[in-house]
Amino acid sequence: MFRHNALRCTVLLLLAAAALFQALTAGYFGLEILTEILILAILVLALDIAAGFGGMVSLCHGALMGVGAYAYAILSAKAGLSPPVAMAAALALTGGCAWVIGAICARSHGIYFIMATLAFGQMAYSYVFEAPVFGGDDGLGGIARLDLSLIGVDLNDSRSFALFCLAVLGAVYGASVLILRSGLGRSLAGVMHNEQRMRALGLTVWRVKADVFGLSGMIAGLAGVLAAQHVMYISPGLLSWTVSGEALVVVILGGLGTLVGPLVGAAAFVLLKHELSALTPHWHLVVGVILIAVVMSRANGIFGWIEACWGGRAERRAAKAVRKQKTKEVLSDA
Amino acid sequence: AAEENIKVGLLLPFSGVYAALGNDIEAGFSVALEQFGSEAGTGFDIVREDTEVKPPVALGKAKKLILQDKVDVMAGVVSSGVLGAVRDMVHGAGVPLIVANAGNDEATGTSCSPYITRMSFSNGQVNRPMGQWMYDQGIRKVYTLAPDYAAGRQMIGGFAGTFTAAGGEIVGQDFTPFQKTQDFGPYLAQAKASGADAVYVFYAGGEAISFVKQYDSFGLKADLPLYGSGFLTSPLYVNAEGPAAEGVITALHYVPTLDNAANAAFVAAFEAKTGRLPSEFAVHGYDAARALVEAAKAGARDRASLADALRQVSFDGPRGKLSIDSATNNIVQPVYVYETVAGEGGLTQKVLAELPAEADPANGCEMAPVSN
Amino acid sequence: MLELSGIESGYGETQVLHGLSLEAQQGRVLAILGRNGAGKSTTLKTIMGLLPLKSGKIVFEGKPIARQPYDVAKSGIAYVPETRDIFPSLTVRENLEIAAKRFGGAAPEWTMERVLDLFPRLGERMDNGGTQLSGGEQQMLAIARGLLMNPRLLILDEPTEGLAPIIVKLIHDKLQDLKAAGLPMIIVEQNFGFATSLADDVVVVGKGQAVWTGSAEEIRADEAAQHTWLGV
Amino acid sequence: MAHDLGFWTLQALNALQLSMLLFLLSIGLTVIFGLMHFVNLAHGSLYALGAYFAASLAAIGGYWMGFFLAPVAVAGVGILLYSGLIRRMRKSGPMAQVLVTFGLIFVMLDLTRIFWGDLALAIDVPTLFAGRVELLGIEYPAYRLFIIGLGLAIFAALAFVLGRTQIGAMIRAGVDNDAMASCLGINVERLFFIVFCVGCALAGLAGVVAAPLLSVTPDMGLQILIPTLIVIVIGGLGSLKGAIAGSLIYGFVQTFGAVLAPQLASVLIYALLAAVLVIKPVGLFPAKG
Amino acid sequence: MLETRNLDKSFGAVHVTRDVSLKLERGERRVILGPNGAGKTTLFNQLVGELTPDSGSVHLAGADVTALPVAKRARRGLSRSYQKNTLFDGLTVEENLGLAAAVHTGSATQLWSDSLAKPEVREIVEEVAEQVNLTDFLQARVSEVSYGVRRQLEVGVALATRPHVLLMDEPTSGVGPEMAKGFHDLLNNLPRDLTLLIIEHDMDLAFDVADTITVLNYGEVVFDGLPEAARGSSLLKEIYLGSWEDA
Ligand SMILES: Nc1ncnc2c1ncn2[C@@H]1O[C@H](COP(=O)(O)OP(=O)(O)OP(=O)(O)O)[C@@H](O)[C@H]1O
Ligand SMILES: Nc1ncnc2c1ncn2[C@@H]1O[C@H](COP(=O)(O)OP(=O)(O)OP(=O)(O)O)[C@@H](O)[C@H]1O
Ligand SMILES: [Mg+2]
Ligand SMILES: [Mg+2]
Repeated sequence: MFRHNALRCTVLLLLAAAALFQALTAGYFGLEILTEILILAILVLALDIAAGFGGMVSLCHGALMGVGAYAYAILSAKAGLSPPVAMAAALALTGGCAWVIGAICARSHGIYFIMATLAFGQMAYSYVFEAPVFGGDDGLGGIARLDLSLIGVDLNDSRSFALFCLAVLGAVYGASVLILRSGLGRSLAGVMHNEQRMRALGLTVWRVKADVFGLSGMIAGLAGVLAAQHVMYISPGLLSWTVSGEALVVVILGGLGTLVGPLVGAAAFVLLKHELSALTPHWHLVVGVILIAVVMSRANGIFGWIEACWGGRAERRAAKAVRKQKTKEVLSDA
Repeated sequence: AAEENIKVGLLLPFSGVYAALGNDIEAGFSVALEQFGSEAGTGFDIVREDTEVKPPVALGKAKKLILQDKVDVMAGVVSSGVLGAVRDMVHGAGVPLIVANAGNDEATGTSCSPYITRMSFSNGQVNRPMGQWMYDQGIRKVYTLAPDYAAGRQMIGGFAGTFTAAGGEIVGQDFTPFQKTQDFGPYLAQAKASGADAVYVFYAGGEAISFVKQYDSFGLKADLPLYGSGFLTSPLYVNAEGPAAEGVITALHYVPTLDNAANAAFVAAFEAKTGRLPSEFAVHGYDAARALVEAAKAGARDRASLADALRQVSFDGPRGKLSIDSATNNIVQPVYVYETVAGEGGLTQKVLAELPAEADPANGCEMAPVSN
Repeated sequence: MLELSGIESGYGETQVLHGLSLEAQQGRVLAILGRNGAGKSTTLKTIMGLLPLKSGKIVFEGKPIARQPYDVAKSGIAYVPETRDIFPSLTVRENLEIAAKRFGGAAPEWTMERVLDLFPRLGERMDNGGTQLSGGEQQMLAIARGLLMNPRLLILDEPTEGLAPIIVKLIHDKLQDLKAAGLPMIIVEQNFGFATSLADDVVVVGKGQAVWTGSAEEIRADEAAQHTWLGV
Repeated sequence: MAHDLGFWTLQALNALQLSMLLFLLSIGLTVIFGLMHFVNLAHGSLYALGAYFAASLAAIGGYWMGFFLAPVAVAGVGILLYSGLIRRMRKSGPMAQVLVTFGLIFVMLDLTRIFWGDLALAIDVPTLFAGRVELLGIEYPAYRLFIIGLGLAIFAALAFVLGRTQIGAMIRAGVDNDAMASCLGINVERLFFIVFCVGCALAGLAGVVAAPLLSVTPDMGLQILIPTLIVIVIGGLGSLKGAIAGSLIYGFVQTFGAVLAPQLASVLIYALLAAVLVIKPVGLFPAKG
Repeated sequence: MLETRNLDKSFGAVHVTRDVSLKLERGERRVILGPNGAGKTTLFNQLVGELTPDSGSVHLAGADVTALPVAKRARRGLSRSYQKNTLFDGLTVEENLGLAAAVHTGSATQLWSDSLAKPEVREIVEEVAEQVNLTDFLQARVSEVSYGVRRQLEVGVALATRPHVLLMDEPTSGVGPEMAKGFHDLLNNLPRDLTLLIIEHDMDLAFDVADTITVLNYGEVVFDGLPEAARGSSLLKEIYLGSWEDA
């Protein structure tokens, strides 16, 4: 169950301050990176809701993001809908797709769930990759950003766009907390801890899973819409399973089921990648070693490590109990 | 002095599936700068960025090169997806880009730009001449195979168009899932059963190696000769293909065995630098740098003047006489039909025919000239 | 033969045992009694090396006991856990076979036939999966498995939990036989009558310490102690 | 196009050959993954490593040197991985394991690039199995028949060891509950170490066997990972039966899908995976229940 | 209230439920006795829908629910506790009870409000905590409380759905005499219109709370009647009540 505590609030505030500072002062490339982080952060929040709080470890969130991006691109660039309408429609579509995937996969657990979601993601990928209407593997260009000139904001400016993404991320974070604190979110925690008992109590488990997966997918779709607007060009690579895999790595690296952790993870991952790729073509090697080192430090990701340093005994115990429980669950399902 | 140097952004994959291509292009590029750089009348500062073959990453890197590093010109781009991603940015910012590989027809067609000059090839260009040529060899029925993605379809389309126009018949066509097909057995059996006189394919990289070896292992080469786009037996992969590649006849805009002085110099310089024979990718890099030098020689220094000068370059290179088609900014170059044969130091390319250079159709390209 | 002195142990940061000491004697049966949550099972898990020993000493047959379950088992201690822990992907037969070892050596040797004589019900289920057994059947299997290890010390955690009285009686008799044959045992029990009729010595654990030590007759006679420590 | 019987026989053999290659790979993964509950995403990298070792060894001493030594070498890498990382990771949650093995994929990918370069390598088919064999009225490459035979032989050997021997039962017991298994005097640590090494060796073997058929490239490990996962999930985790069934299903669907419904070829297997999981959420033949 | 007709179930060759027909009136308290492996738990699983019978039917409040999934039966007022604790281990005792209460009050799937903060949910949580003596443990995490406490919570969670019919599978197994007595009191304080079906090995408790007794042996109902009759039955004694003290 999601709990906000002093540590989480502090980290959150620090992150927000850092992002804001960066958005206001960074150069072009800094803004590029910031925007990349912010969009990835939205995606990993979506994934954390499903995986960290619902045990639904998904390998199709990249594809869902892609669906959002393509839906927005097609609807705005080809069907001529105005960006806000196209955006709303894209979100609805992604949410709907995710809901259906969640409903279909609800009976699977652990690695089976992962693979089932992978299957849907790959189907979407193959379809987009091979469909000439979507530009095939050459992708689609000419995507417009949202027009906020009404309120005096020009999103075509990198800085405004970064600030806009930051605002959206803030809203998504708030919404995620609300979802997790709602009746649905509580039931989700119950389902993750003991699905059999929830069912015996009278809960329609698959509905809860599908609803949450739908919401999570909608958020992933939002990340996709933003990504499409950011790059103003999309290609099927967006839907590839490696994007989902990377998102999953970021969530785990940051701290699964902490909501704040994945944000830290997104920032750390993107920064690391950029710093390293400037230094060596073999940056994968270094990233790999760092991933391994983080895990070997035995914390629940970076955030778990921060938590440990913070030193709250109760916190640590809680984290451990939850982690142990999670482990058991995913394993016993496998 | 450093201020007068032309700042060049190299946008290439140094990691990911196309890393080998990126490295070859870069090597070719630096060989050319060493060889001709002194003629330019100015120096070149190189900034390299790794695209990872991911369009969003590439776009980010392009933005960095353009906005932050303020490069005067960019060169590189291996995959068509990456080219699609950076096209609007490059066009909008007015930074000349010398394409050193990506071959999608649209880049010099519907989405052409006066700032984008292609020194490599286009998918249709290298396959089109083979239709007539194969018909002239007496081949009437062909089965085609290619990976299922835009380049695969364009390559096969280029060939099929001219082959059927010449009077030939495509008796069957398969597009195999791109980068997911490792076992071509099922498709080969189909081809064999189709009653074709020959098979025409496009595969590249790892897929090319698997394909050629499997084609041979099923014993198809004897009854059903294998033709294709020259990437199939590129010098980069042909040694891994081994004897299975012997006798395969393909067409490409460059092979290292071309007999001309420029090529001899290039091959020697490239071998000295890398210890390998240059591939068609290396020549893209080489000629891209050469074009840059030619443009600088003509006095171009800033983005606009470079863009303008680049579309007018023309020189005799390793591939023969090259020029840029002013209607599309695509390269115009001869295409060579070659057979892979056993030589002293392994497999080598025996050129069977030189098919004359032909400009691509405009393909919907409408271009405003760069203002001078 | 097994001596615990001042042991402290627990789960992560939750310390459950606070300096518990007790001794099991060669050829005798020790019963550990106590209320729910007193730390009885925790004591056994600590002996087996399933929980880390934070301080204190455990000595088995004169030597400090190993700290890995595998080595503890090899030194001749068999353990029948509260949760039974039958292997679900093994058949009943395989569950038994993999335990058949000769680590200890209390004669007469336990063999598959002897164990099946003891629990004929298991014989009927030999090729069933481990978790297809009812709770009681699983308990029989867990005990049978412990016996097949031919241990020098047998540790049983709540062997009668969830068993029908008729089976409880059967197990009581069989354990009595083992005792007669000189197999030392440690038994944790909720069933006061069962435990005290079988045991020679009794330790009552409360709040992670040994709060009462004495013989079985003494505790049976001592109603005040029973009431204070066990709530019966 | 009219297809004769020979055509279908040929395709069936193709399917069988693909299945056996996948079986060699997936059995190693399922042993580690299902039995140890260890999520080893780097299994594909071990396969690639096997192919690279084989390529280097074959250059020195021919195919058979690679065939026999490369799996041993990969098992050696497995030993390093096990003692350096995996032993400590066994008790961590699956999420930590995903992360570590994902990291390993990155590391091994770049290491192969550093040692062997970006260019594809290749091995020749051994002379013993060069050429083609007349079989059921068709000619079929002998090397592919060798793969089919090897796969079947390994299947039989593993079926015997896991299902019929004491050590097989001990492995399964350790998987179910390693704490209890050690309480019964089973040296679980050593058992898993052996299991892990055998799994690695099998992955290496799959790499060796695949090398002459395909090309040896740095990303071959990543490419094979998904098909392998699909195989073991369709089949059900942890069971030998599942691995062989999953491999056969994958091989046949892929092969005949390419022939009968080429435009669906890339989607077909995923659709099948989804369908299987909808009907049987734990795969066709999971280890338990 | 709860009725089975000719329920039959086999696992492969093992016939675990043989033609079982039971009928519980509203407010009836029935105890199921039977040796280990008699099929008691399996019967429960069929009653709540976790297992599907091979043949026969289950009726709840007059309606045939044989085809209904577990959750739908539960929403019709059928609740159970498990022989082996089936709790939300990472959560607190309070949250465990709250989840059950939330499902009952229909706030478990709402997106716009926190179910656990709702007054009607809180009310149930406090009431049930009182009933099962867990008021002091509300904030404790389940993974950190003793087995006995978990056992109480197991029943508490089942009660928090405010069922009409409550099935309890060996609620006192593994708990000390003191807690068993507390449980006894709990049963006595439950509303009389709640229909109870209890699997129990503790004879004293069984005979004390039961209005009627059913004895299963090898999946078959071998006795169905009043406790007095059961106590005197030699059949029962033979298959079940043999006590070690008599030896
Ligand atoms: N896995 C665990 N994590 C944290 N605390 C635990 C764990 N298991 C037990 N405890 C705590 O340890 C204490 C002792 O538990 P233990 O199981 O040893 O009791 P016991 O005497 O065996 O009781 P019972 O008769 O109920 O089995 C209890 O207070 C319990 O809360
Ligand atoms: N999933 C299953 N597959 C095969 N057999 C099973 C399965 N579940 C239970 N059984 C068998 O059904 C019989 C009845 O089991 P059940 O758990 O219902 O007994 P019980 O009466 O509850 O016993 P106990 O009092 O020991 O808990 C047992 O013989 C058991 O082995
Ligand atoms: Mg205990
Ligand atoms: Mg039972």
